Amino acid sequence: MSDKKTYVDRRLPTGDSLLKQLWQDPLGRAGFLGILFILLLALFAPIIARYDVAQINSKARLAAPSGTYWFGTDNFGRDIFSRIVYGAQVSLLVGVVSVSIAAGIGYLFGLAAGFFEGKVESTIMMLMDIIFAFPSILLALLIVAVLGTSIVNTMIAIGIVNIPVFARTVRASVKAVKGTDYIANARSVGLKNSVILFRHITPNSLAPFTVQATLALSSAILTEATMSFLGLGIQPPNPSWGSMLSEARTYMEMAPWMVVFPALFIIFTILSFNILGDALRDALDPKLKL
Amino acid sequence: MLIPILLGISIAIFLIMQLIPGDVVSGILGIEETPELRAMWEKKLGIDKPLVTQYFNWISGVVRGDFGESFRTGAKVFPEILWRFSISAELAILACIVAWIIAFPLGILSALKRNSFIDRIVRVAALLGVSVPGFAFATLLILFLALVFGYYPPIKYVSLMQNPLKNLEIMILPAIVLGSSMAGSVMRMTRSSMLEVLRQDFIKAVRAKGAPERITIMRHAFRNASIPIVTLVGMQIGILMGGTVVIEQIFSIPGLGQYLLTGIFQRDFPIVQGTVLFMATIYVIINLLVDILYTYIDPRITYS
Amino acid sequence: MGHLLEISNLKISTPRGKNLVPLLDKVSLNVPKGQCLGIVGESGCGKSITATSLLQQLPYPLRVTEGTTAFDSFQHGKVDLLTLPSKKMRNIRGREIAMIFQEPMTSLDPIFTIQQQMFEALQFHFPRMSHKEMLDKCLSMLVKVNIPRPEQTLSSYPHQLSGGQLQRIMIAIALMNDPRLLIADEPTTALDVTIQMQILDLMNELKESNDAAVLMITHDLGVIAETSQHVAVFYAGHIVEEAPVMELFHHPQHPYTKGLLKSISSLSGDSNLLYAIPGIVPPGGSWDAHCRFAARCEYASEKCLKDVPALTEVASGHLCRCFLHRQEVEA
Amino acid sequence: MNEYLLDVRNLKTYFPVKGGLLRRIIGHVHAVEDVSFRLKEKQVFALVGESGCGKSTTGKSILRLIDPTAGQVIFDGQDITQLSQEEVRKKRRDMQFIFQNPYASLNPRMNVWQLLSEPLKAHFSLSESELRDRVESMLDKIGFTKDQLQRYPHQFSGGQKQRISIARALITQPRFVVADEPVSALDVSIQAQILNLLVQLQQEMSLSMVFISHDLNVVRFISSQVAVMYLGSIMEMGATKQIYAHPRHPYSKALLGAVPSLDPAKKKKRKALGGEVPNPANPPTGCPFHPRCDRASELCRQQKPLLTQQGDRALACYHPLDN
Repeated sequence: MSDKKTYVDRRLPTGDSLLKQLWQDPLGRAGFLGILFILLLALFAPIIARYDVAQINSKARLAAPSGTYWFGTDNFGRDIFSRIVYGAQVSLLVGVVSVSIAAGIGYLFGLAAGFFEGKVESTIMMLMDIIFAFPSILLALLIVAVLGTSIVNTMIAIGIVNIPVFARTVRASVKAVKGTDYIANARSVGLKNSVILFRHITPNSLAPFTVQATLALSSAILTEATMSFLGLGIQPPNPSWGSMLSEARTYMEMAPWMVVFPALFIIFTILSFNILGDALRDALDPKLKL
Repeated sequence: MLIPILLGISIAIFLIMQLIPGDVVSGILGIEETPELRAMWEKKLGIDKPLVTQYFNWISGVVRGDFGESFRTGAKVFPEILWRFSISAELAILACIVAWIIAFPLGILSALKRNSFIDRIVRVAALLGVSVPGFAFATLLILFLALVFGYYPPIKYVSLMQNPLKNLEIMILPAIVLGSSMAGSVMRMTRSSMLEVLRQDFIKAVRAKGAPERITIMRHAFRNASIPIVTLVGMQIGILMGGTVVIEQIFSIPGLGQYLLTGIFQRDFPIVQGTVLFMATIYVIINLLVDILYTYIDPRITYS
Repeated sequence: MGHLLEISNLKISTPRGKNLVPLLDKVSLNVPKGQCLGIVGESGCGKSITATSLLQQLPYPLRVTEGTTAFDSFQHGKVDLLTLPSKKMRNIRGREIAMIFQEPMTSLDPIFTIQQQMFEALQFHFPRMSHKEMLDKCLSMLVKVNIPRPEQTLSSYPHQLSGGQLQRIMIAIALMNDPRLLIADEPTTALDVTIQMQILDLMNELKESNDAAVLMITHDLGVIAETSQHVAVFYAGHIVEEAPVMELFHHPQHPYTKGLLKSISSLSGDSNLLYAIPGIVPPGGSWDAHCRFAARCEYASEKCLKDVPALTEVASGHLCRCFLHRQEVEA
Repeated sequence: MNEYLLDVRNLKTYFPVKGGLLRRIIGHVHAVEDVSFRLKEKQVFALVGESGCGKSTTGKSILRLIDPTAGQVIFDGQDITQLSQEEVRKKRRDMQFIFQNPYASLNPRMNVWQLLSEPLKAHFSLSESELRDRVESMLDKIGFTKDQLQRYPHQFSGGQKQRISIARALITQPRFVVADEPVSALDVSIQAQILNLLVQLQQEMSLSMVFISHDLNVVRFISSQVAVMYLGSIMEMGATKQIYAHPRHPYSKALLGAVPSLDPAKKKKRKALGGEVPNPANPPTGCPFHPRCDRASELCRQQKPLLTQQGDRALACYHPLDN
């Protein structure tokens, strides 16, 4: 037992102070703005897009970027800029829906495992370990291979694959919070279990969950793009950055813009989420800020 | 832990395969379907039996190394998997070498020179490594080489035995692509883990003994920092396997990943089932090896 | 008697935003040869960073912004430890100046055996030493620090030993090369009282036989009374009082020292209430240009809120940073 | 009516030690081994000992923050160990716990108002204004002002946090409180402030208290009765003054002798107690202290001495020092 240790204050920012902190961090701001940009692109796609995404124009095949076609056209003469704008919609939609599936189910599993422990925990974690034992994209591919390719199946597949990370993160943080003195304090004061679970454990275990959700969004978008690239995700003529890039490979020397623009947007989006995730982690857990 | 997890994986795969809409037989026979042919195939595939029996038949075959036969060619799946695995493994090993050669020195350097110019560069590079999807990097790389140098990566695969140099030429680009995306996260982990260890008391104590920096860093700091890094590397094998699926497709390398994709596109389910089971098994085994590796690095952990 | 180490005007700061916030402010101290100088103060008073700066081990991002030291090195002559090139610094660390730390449980590398870590202390300075010589030396050191089963201990890993044993090993490592100065940073804080007593006894014993000077850093006045000949009391980043140990305990001059002693001794009295110094220690960055103790001081006058008092001699060898003097403050 | 508010009888708390491949239970740590003591109303009873002696576990077991393995804890005539979880929860209104580390024991996401009103909401149904009254009167007792109600723990210093933590424990006006090392995380100059506050509140609110500490000076100041613990057992128990003046158990004597004196002139040549505390998962046979005791006999090695009343105090020793 030590007489006196230097205790480090863990200042956990709450609500708006977190946003403020993120905004003050140049990285956080960059990530935030990047995501905002993609989000606006997706939301206002019908206004921003200049052409119908599926409109084939044989006269304008493989046109280079110009005032008419900002990002050029593809082998069917479709406007790449418009397809990218709508692609943002697809990417974000798949990302958000699949992460919501994963986060929702994973959260419940993790909370149950962390709070109840014993048999409940071992059963849930066994199940999670099995899913986790699959290399993630492999499992996603297997699921769409079986269910067939469609946007909904893509979301389901990516969602299922991401459940275990959430369950593990939430379980770990619930257990960590459960072991803290302030939870022991809450018990000693005589609070009901429900109050302890929802007023004390839940808010304090949300930080790693939030970080995980941000990072999972980036990986979900990446997985969707990869699956679409392989032809097992979003199916043509729906615009997906992954499939656009895949189609572009045949024409890449004649029309490098077909490769470059979708690639840049994929990278930009994933990068933004990763940067925000990093900044969020720094803000929520000063211990990890190195 | 190994056996129950593997059992769980096999059951999961088996159950997922049951979800295939419509039925397999009509998938195979297509318009040629007649009641006789259908009955023959159902018997051949064993799907006339109850689910539990089907599973046991399948798994007992798997244990003996019999993964079934391809619907299309009728060839045994397992030998094909083994042969293709050797190609994928070569690619994976090369990728790891590329990743580690980049990641460890830069990660350590960036931790030591925290917040310096070098550190910033390394961190941005690492972030890019994590954020740029393998297929995007590969495509951009091919485009760049073609436009600037007029170089096209070879399309026809040559094995290591036939012509090692040619083989290396084929493998090097995909290894760089796979390796650099791995390098990103290894670099980040190396940096943060090194920083964590560097502020520990015992590092101060080692320096207080008069240790040269090289010994402080390599013998004490890095060996301790490698404990979380090893976990990451184990988990990355999974990402690497996913990566090979895409990269093999792009660079036309006849590895396991390509085999799996062929299976998926042709709806050749024994191939899909077998490949996924095989890859998951390898993944689980590698992670077990990682756990054993811990006991060598960290004397505090014992597996009795 | 000559001084082994002279510290003058040491100032250590940490960057906060674009500014440098001082954590230690113009500290001057002398460590005489073969004696124990105690530094006592509460958390954040700057006592630990003083010690770590001497071996150029300040934690990131702290840095020395002012001051010099003069250390009497037998290898390099008089040197300034703060600016010594790293190669010479390494010759001094572990050979001429050794250090022991607060947490014995974390001060040894968890993945190497005690033997490997003890050998290092020799290898870094005497690379030609044979395995046999090193083994003999380590065993004799372990015997010196009263480790019950030296051979068995050498092949153990740190997690297999108790805090008390590890601290003994840390002391053995520190004294391996007969250093001229031993810096002990809260060496017993993490230990139980009975073990603390063992370690303090051991340190006193070894100091006598080794003739090393000791810089004892602690928050515990009791530890000071047990070990030191001379004491410096730190408060909010600077020295408020400095005196020979008897003088300090029997005739404390600074209201802070007095308060501390009074509150500790009132614990053993029969009174119903303890003497308590009111208020809190001002943290670094909020040190205004006046006496840093003024807000908590019962004697504080107008003057104390205007100027920073200087450290002045109030009796022979007794320095005090206070506007009041002996006669006026006698309480 | 019972003379004693709290009567702890033969309390035992064991923790399972898991090991091996299947994480089976391979042994038990005997954290608390047959501890009995009694506490009168308004009395302060101290448990003192080194780390691992089980003092903290005893405190937590009394309040069922840890479920004891065996024994009885009779509080106000009712055996706490027999109550259901919900009954225990309700009982906490009268029995509270003060934690060691104020930096960790306050929920960082709750402001002072939430921290102080929460226990009241859990045990009483009060109107908003009654709540406010009680919180504000408690606030006054710990020397806080109303404008500090909206602040969060990280905006306070360690000493202030411990005040909040004490207020949170005492706001339901309990009759009994266990204080687990309430000052050991604090700086020396702050410790006295908090101890004064505790004594003052204890008297004002007619509290009975079990005070747990490793700091012998603090124990002498605050308690009237003391039990010296070693490896899960009480070695010596009685009036604090008498035990401090004349310790009779060899361990108590060694422990008291190990406190550094504040007078460098009195730096006497005393013999430090040798050896270390044994592992509580594998305690020695007989008297737990015998491996470190210079008075140990064959009997001590073989049979554990029981705590028996010997004159003015209770002792667990075959060869106690003379009074």
